[in-house]
Amino acid sequence: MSDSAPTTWQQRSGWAGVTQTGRFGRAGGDPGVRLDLLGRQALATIIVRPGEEAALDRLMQERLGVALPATGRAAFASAGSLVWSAPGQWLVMGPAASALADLPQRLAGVAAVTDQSDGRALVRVGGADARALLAKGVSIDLHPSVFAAGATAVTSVAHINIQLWQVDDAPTYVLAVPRGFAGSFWSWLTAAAAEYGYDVQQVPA
Amino acid sequence: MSLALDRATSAAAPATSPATLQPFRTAAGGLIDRSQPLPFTFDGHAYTGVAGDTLASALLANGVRLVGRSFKYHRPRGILSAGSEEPNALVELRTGARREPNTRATVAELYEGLETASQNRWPSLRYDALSINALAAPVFAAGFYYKTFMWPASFWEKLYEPLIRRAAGLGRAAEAPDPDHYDRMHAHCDVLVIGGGPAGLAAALAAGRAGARVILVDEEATPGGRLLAERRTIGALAGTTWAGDAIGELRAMPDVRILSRTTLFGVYDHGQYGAIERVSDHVAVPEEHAPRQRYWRIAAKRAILAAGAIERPHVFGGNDRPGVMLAGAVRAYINKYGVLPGREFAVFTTSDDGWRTVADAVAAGARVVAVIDSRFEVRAGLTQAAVAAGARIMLGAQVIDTAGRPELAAITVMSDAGRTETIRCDCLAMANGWNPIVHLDSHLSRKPVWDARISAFVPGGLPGGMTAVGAAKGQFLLSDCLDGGARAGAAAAADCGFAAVSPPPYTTDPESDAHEPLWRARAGRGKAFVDFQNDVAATDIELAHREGFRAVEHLKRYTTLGMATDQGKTSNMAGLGIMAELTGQPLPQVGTTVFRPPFTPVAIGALAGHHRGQDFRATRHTPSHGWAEANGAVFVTSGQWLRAAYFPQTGETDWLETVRREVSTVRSAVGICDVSTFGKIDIQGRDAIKLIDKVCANAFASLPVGKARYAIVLREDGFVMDDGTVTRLGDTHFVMTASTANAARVMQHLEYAHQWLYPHLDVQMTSVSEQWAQFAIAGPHARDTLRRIIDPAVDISNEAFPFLAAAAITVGGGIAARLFRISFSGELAYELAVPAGYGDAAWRAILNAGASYGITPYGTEALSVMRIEKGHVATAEINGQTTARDLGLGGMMAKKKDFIGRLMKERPALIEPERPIVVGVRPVDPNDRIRAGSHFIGVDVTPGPEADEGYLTSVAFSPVLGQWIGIGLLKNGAQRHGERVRAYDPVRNGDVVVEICAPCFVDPKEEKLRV
Amino acid sequence: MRIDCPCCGLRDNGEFTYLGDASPARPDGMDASPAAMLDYVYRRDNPAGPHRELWYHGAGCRSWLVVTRDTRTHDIAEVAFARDAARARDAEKAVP
Amino acid sequence: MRYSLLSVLQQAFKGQRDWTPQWRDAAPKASYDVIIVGGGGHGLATAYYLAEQHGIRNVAVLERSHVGSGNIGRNTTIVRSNYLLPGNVPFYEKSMQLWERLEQDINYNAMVSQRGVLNLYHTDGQRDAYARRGNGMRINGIDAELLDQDQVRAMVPFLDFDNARFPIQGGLLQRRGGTVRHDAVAWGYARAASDRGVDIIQNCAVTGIRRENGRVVGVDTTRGYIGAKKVGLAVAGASSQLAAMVDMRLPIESHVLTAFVSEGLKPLIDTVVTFGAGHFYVSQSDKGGLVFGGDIDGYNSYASRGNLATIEDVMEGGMALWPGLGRLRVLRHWGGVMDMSMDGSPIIDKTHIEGLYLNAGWCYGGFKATPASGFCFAHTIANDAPHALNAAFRLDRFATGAVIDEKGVGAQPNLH
Repeated sequence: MSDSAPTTWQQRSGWAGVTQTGRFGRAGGDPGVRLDLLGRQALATIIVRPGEEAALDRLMQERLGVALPATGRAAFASAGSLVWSAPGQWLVMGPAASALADLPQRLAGVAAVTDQSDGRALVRVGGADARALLAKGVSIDLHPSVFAAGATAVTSVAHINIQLWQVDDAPTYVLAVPRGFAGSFWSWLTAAAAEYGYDVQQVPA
Repeated sequence: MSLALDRATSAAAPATSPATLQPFRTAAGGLIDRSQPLPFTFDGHAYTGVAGDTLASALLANGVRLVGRSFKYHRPRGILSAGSEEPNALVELRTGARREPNTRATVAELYEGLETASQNRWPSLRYDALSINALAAPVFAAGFYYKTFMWPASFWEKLYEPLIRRAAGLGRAAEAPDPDHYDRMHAHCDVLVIGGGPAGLAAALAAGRAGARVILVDEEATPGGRLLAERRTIGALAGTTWAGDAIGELRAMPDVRILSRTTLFGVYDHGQYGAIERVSDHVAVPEEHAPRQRYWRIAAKRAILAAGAIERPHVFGGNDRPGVMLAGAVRAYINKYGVLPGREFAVFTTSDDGWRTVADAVAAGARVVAVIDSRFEVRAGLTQAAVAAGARIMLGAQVIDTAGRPELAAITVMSDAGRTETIRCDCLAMANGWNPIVHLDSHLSRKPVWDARISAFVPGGLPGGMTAVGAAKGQFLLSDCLDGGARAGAAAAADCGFAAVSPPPYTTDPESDAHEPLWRARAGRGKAFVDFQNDVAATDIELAHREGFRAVEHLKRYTTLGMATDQGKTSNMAGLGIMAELTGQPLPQVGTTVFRPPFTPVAIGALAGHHRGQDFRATRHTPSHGWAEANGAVFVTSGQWLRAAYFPQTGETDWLETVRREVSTVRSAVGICDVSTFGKIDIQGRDAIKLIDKVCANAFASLPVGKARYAIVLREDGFVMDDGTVTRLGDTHFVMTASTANAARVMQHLEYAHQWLYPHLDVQMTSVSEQWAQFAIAGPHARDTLRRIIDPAVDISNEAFPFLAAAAITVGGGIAARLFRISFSGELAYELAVPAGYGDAAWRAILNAGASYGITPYGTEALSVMRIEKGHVATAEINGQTTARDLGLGGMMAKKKDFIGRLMKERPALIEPERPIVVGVRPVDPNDRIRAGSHFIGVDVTPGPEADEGYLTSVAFSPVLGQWIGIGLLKNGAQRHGERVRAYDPVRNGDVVVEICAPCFVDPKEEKLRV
Repeated sequence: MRIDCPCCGLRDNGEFTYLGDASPARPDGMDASPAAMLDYVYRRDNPAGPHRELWYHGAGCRSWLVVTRDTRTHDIAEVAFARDAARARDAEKAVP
Repeated sequence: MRYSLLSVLQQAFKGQRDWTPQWRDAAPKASYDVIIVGGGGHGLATAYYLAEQHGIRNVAVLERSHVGSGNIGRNTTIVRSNYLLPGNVPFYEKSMQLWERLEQDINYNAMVSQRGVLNLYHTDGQRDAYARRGNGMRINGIDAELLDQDQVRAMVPFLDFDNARFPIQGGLLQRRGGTVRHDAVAWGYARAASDRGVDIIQNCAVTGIRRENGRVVGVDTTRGYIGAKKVGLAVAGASSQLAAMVDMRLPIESHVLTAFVSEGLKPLIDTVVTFGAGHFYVSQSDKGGLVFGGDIDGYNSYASRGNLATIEDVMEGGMALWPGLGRLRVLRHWGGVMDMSMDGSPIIDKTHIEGLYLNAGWCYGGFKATPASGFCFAHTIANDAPHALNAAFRLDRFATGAVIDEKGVGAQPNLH
């Protein structure tokens, strides 16, 4: 067997081996879509225990400086972000790989914390045609009067369950895709973006 | 007999200036661009049209009026309409892989170089051999085939059916995969306006001005509807100008979207609508990266149905002859396309608006020879233009026959007194009232209701949130369309919370919509067609009546009325009208056919969109996929996953050889297999163990921290749903695995138990299937290999970490990992889980660590061989039809706790001793090969239903035993070890005598896995 | 068809999986009778009209829902979290 | 008038004047020996076999709408006997045999076309499951062939063999399977039953089932009370409603199944093909339309219309299997209401009420069963005991555990 070395324990992003950076699709003019492949960041599922929502809210405010976002909402802060993901459940994100290491301890008795840092591949979607592009796959209403910065939804695209949240009103979105599906998701995303022209880049964590 | 037209049609057109090529193009007028000539071909002949033409208008401009042959009798057919209701002018568009059969020439936009061909004719359109069918028409009455072709019985498939099939059908499908791609778009709005005619434009304007989010869909390249086909005025503006202004205003509104070239094909529950946008059908080939069509899935709070109406033909002898057209279509060709469909017109009308045709034709330079109106009296002033044109006006008369070969040359008119007269003309315009397009509102099973004023069905109880306006509601006057549309648009916006201002009433030129329907004219000599495309004549309806097929669905199915590609848009009403006459019932009592989606046929590719070929369904890749691919693994589909089946090495020529090596290496040294595909569920909480004990059939309360246990999950009906493991990581923290095939289902089942059955339990559950890469490391050197990658502090000696131990550990210098000592191979084995981002690294590290032991990666084939050698059941046995008892796992069922499936598994038929139970099997002759799916039959027993005793579920070639082995389900199997039966496999010519044994072939005392 | 998930909003039914009638309650515990279990597992009213039924928002928030839907028209009158409905059901059962 | 080429030719010269209604549109009599509720394929076939096989001619078929207005006219016309489980196999084979002589039996050309039914497999596991099925069929004397990829390619070369997400490995072929013109089955049985004295009463909805001393005595209808010694229910889609009239709860849910037809095309495919990796199957009608379908929508419904999620799923399956379909157009889609039973298999049985018989739970497989269903139901009614062929289709099998679950999915009708 060739190529088994090296044994350096290198992490691989979910996009590795799937994506190519550069300009693709429609050739003329500015690309309508920008796809930023996000590097690994700390990500965990927090599930509140029965009756402990207020306690969890307090602990998260202490820890991250943001309150638990309401249903369908996300809150972003430099220490970490919180994204609602199901009743009583949130995704918490930290900037560095170990940023959330203290959480299980800190939230013991209040919420279950489960590391998901490696379970998702994240892509940021921006550009003039970002909304139209997503509308090809997402059946929810992305009109700014309905879905704006700070909104999140768990839904499916091209038969793949994803979560997305809008980070600004440009609009720019982040999509979290289950790692094993990254290839198929990318196939859909690039096919859908081709008519607008799209630019892919890596963004380090 | 045919007139001057023959010369134009038969002449292959020489390429000179467009004007000489288009003898029927008017000198001026129309919404076309005469400066842009567009060459095209029809049946190999070259013609030229202009920008703005449809194929139909371009053909007519060139004097081509014979366009197709009918379905059954192969009668010559021309162009009946100017829209999507067209039943006659079906052609094949384009060539090669882009060939599209059955395309209506009336909606195909012309482009430069368009290649088209007529269909359903041989050898040529003009001389079609099968037109002899018309001679046999007396035999080919409706339903004749139900009464004959029965003798001899074997001739049906051999002779009759192939003949019928070859004669039937219309166009030819392309033979290659569709080269274009299709796009899907989800859209949401407050108000969806269906149809961009005057009513739809007025509605969209009112809703848009109020601030509502509006989507306007319109079939044509440019919205405007009948405004583009008629000479009308609104206020001080020409109708076309008003429409242009309205479109301009709508386009300027930020939350209004106009979708032209878009057909709303279906209405679905809860405000969902499907539409197809023909993005690239008006060009030869889609631009690079552009889709051919885009499927719009629209969600709307309110919808306004402004789809208009379809004009009704007359039913009279020879009414299908090319040159006989709908009056509204004649006006559309003249006013919109600048084309005269003839030189000498006659009009056969029963409605006031039919008379409009006279002035339009005259204004375009044609002659109108006669206007036949079956009404005895008409409104004063209606006849003015006809009088001025010198046309004969024949009131109380009917057209009963036509002549011309093949195109129309003359009509026979019968006066009220019964006197007949032949009148020469080359175009007959038929006006018999209009049918509102009620199709879309009937998609939600709403029946339309009869409106006696217009003798037509109008929308009945409309689906939630939908309103009909204008002609779609039976309001045919332009002023009603505009005012009704505006009111409905404002109301819909108001329903969505927008303050809307009702616009002032619109004013238009004088108009009237008086009409008296004539379901069929008096009988002439020729066949009077009701359904043009399916060749259903008035006599067929009489026959259906005679034979008792009087209910509307019976009529339709027996005669095929309304079942062609036009779905009866021009024919259903006449059929009902004639049946009403025959039964003496009022028409609405005869019934209405239920219109089903789609409104017009929709390309299958458009609805499938991205999901074809490799993108049909998502593919899941394992963490070791990249390495496996680079190292030549052969992959197998396992649910959505691609898994390595085996890893051939240079020199190995046969998959069996590879698998044998992999198995032998694992059993003698060490191997590694990616098992990340198992479902992994993290379960925490004070009551986690309670939930697990309800969901699993074996007992877990006693499971200590740091231990894993095999788990069986039953369905409530007592059959096995899945197997896996449950590991107690901490007092209130568990991780459960599920099989690759059932992972999603088990997760759903756990959520069901938690949220619905036991909602009070303190449990927090989430899937971590994607988070963890997991590898099985198996074989005598598994521990040695593992020791080289785990951090030194972790003790995995047999004492410290015995069989079924589990722990959170670290690898590679502090990387969090989990180690489980579990084995499906029967060897000393571990499963190591690392965060998926480290999966590739861990896989490589383990291969490096095991290199000196001769480690092999192994795939699902070797995995399967080893589990069969051990007699472990898997998907082939856990097939949803087996109980735990069948699988030899009955003893594990907990006795003292309630769990899902507990009671039902004890039903008498599920515990009767005869029931097949899992056994091991090996051929008596070790050289024999056995195959899964073979049935067990006694050695000297003749195969038959009574002899069937079970079947082989899984087989493998066992390197340990040097022969094929298998496991299967056999009646009374537990008592039959040592007995011989046949593994009978007639579909693969297999019949092998096998010996029944215990379902475990290797290390039955399980000594290897505990060392 | 669209289902108004209490936390995700109106979603296409393709995001959900269906289980069936929400009326039968599981005869829980060791003293449940086979007859009651048979009824629970197999027999259904199958009404033509309003129907309380279980749906799972698998491609969304993974909530089980109780949807009250008319099987003749598909009109949906109510959508609730199954957990809430189940707690109400159990509370009712607890009342002697 | 007997149907034959001769009679058709004669009528051609007479302007088709002498034909008479194909069945008598009867008015209800005061009472009958047997009333069959439901004028669909199964009900009409039952009436025919009661008259033909058992000499019971004082029979009425009550139909709330008109003959053949239910699923007999809404299915995708496929017939086959490629079943897996012992309870089903002989029954469906009997049906196949009755199809093979249907035209001669009832003097009506229902265009039984044995063009073959080919079920594709895409994995080794599926291949073995089809081998299990095929071997079981062969053991029962039914034709079955397991084809490899080359053999499938030779039959249907235009499928996606080269770029598929789930490559086709082979298929299980039953050559005797095929299609039948569905409406003609209803009309043919109606005519044959009517000719044998059966009263076919249309526009007559049953509103109640009357009992005296625990035994059925008749039915209330929208056309009045009609007495009967025995009543058989054959009302798939509405079985639960009828059963509720006698306080029975059935192991049945009603679900909607969407079917599709394309525009007419010159012959393209001369067999029935079922995709093994998605929900899609297709054949071509003699008129030229591709007739296809997929999975049920999967929720209780009496609305006989489906929704976009399923429609898209079917089209995706179609394109994945056969990429040349892209430019062909769907002409019409419609829904039928299915009696989905809890194990996916039917019920033909006596009920606990004397004189009341039940024929139900056909899921979406009822069309192919029509002749055998009528044959067995007639036997069950005439003899007050099931025939050996429907001995497994008992109502009590859910209590005994002798369920017939071909798909192995358990008591969840939307998965069958």
